[in-house]
Amino acid sequence: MENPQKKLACLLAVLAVSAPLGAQTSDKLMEGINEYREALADGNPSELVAAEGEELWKLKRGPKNATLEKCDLGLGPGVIKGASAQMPRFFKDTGKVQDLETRLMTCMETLQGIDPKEVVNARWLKGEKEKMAALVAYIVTESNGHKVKVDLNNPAMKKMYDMGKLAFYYRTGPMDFSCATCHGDQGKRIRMQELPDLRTHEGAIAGWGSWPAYRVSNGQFWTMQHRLNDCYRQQRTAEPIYGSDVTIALSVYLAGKANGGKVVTPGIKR
Amino acid sequence: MKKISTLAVLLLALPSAWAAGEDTYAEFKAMMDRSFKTTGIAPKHRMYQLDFQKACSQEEQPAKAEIARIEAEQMKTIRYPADGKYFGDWKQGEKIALSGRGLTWTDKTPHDNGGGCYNCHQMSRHEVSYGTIGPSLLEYATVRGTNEESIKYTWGKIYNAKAFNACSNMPRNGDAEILTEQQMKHLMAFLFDPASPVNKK
Amino acid sequence: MATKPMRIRAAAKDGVTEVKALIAHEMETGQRKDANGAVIPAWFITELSVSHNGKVVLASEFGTAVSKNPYLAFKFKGGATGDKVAVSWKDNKGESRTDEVAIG
Amino acid sequence: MNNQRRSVLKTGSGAALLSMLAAAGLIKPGMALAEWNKAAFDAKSMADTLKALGISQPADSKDVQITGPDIAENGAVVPVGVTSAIPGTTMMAILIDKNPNALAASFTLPEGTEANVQTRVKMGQTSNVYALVKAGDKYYTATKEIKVTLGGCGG
Repeated sequence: MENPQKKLACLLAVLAVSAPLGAQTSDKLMEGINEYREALADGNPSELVAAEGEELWKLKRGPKNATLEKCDLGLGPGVIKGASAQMPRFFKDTGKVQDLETRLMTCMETLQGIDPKEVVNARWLKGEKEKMAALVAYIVTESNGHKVKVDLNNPAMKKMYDMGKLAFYYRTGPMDFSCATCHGDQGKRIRMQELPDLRTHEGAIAGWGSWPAYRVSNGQFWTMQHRLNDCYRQQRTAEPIYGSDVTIALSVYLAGKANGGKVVTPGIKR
Repeated sequence: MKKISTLAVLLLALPSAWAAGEDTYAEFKAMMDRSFKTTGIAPKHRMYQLDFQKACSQEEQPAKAEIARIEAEQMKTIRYPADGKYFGDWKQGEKIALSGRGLTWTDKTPHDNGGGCYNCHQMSRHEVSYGTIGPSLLEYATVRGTNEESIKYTWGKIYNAKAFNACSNMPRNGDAEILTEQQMKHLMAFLFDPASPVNKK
Repeated sequence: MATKPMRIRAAAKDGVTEVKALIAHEMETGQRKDANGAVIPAWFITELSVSHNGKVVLASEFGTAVSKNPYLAFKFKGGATGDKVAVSWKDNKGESRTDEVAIG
Repeated sequence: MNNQRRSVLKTGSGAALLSMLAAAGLIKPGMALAEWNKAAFDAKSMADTLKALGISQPADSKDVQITGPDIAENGAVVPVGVTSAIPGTTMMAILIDKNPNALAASFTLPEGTEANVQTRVKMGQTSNVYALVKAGDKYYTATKEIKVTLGGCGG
């Protein structure tokens, strides 16, 4: 889901002066928009964020004045290539299923001595969360073109998948919405925004496989935690805590559905 | 290796309902409880489900009897305008239909919510940016007619869509106090007024 | 605030070098307001030049309408693998930056 | 624009970036890089911009092209390009009619650089977008309407 509030305010302002649009059919409009998206694919500004992340990965910081170069993302210490395509995964050392961001928090804590609260409590794209976004951009770029491969035979992963599925269909709040309200049917859209059907493999790979992403509308790079947080905001629920189990569970569910599909990360979005 | 295959067989042998069995569900509820927090105007208790919300939180629709029970219960919530007047100003209604504002934790006040109608419905020919989760409402007055039955049905549908379709995707605008009675009257005018863009060819 | 590195790609083919550059910059218009209603001051690249082995191959001037994180693509005659292509910019606050890449 | 550019260079002022580049060993002194043209970038309308650039009546030309999508999903980032098939093209600029300031960017092309530049611009609303090209001492234009479904106001 995109952000309807600001979007609507903008639409009101803009469509009022762009009457010629009205003459076009919706299909024609989508065709034009697809042409626009293709033109942006070359030169994805995520590269700039990834470049920052690469520097951060190799930068000595925190109370322990260490780099993250020994961080184990599941494929061994320091191995980044293809790592995020195989996440979330179960980590023996923490005894938990972790997504990329919670795993990075573990590495920051153990290697650098940085308190995870500094990430959790930071505002989006500020302080440690801004650094997190840069690290994520760097790491997911190294999985671009790789296939999603999460191990649902692992009992902890399987449990998270089941929890994620329950969360996906969980309707609540003043608008009675769940993830499935918008992402549980084929070929639907909100305003002009097409919605992937996340129940299916095709939909899951289109959605899960193209986040994290750079959003041209606000010039921001969004991690998966950020993406999920904003989905819940628009569902009008309470706010999910950064890195909480529900966010991991949903990621396992989506990655599980997307298993075998090719990731295109970082994506580029409206 | 032998251990693993034994485990796999065991998992396969378990009844299919195990995945969402009672223990798992209790664990799920505990997970939801520790995963959310109050932010701004969005309190944590928004995560506690109403009965019908729970019944509609599955991959499949609930059983027929359950659906009938929910619809009957939701029907009782509908309050028709006390003054018997159903129609406000369609121009105000159009603004409400276009606005998707309100009720998120980044919204400042609980007032001035939008109806978000265009998020899901096509409503007029001049607004091409519309969603498709709900049916098109183009020429609503012509398609649905303007008799009393149609007017009362439409009011009820806006007020509480669950009274007509237990697990509808549409919010309960009146029952959940998303929109005020006056705002719903404006939406009614937007749908029925012959001068409204909804009813323009 | 320190400037951030840019991404430059330069590829030579059939005697022509294609340059693609992504430059990290806010490109703030000076027309937006922050949450408190105060105008966010304009902050944007005004001048940008690209050089090949020290010779300017493109000189440009930007206004505030160039998008955040500017993108630029063009071609020039000449250039061989290993030659240096450098992109330099200066903004309205007087900050500047130069990054360099070898033609691949 | 180039007239002004030259006069600025002749008087030898405005060489901050120039000296920086020279210090970095990137360019030699005397290279054509001038002070930012404030008058042109501050101009509101198309007409005022042309006046600030010292241009009167540029001619429409089929040999000049402005490329871009018919519809931009978001006005904050609109990919546009200018190409010119006119021999001796030395300057190209992008102007957006309905923006608060029409001039978005200008490019000076030394000998050997192809008259084909791609970039990305902000558009507040649906507008005609103009390519302005200088070849010899003449100016040429081309135009294309780009529709914007969302203004450059974020979402």
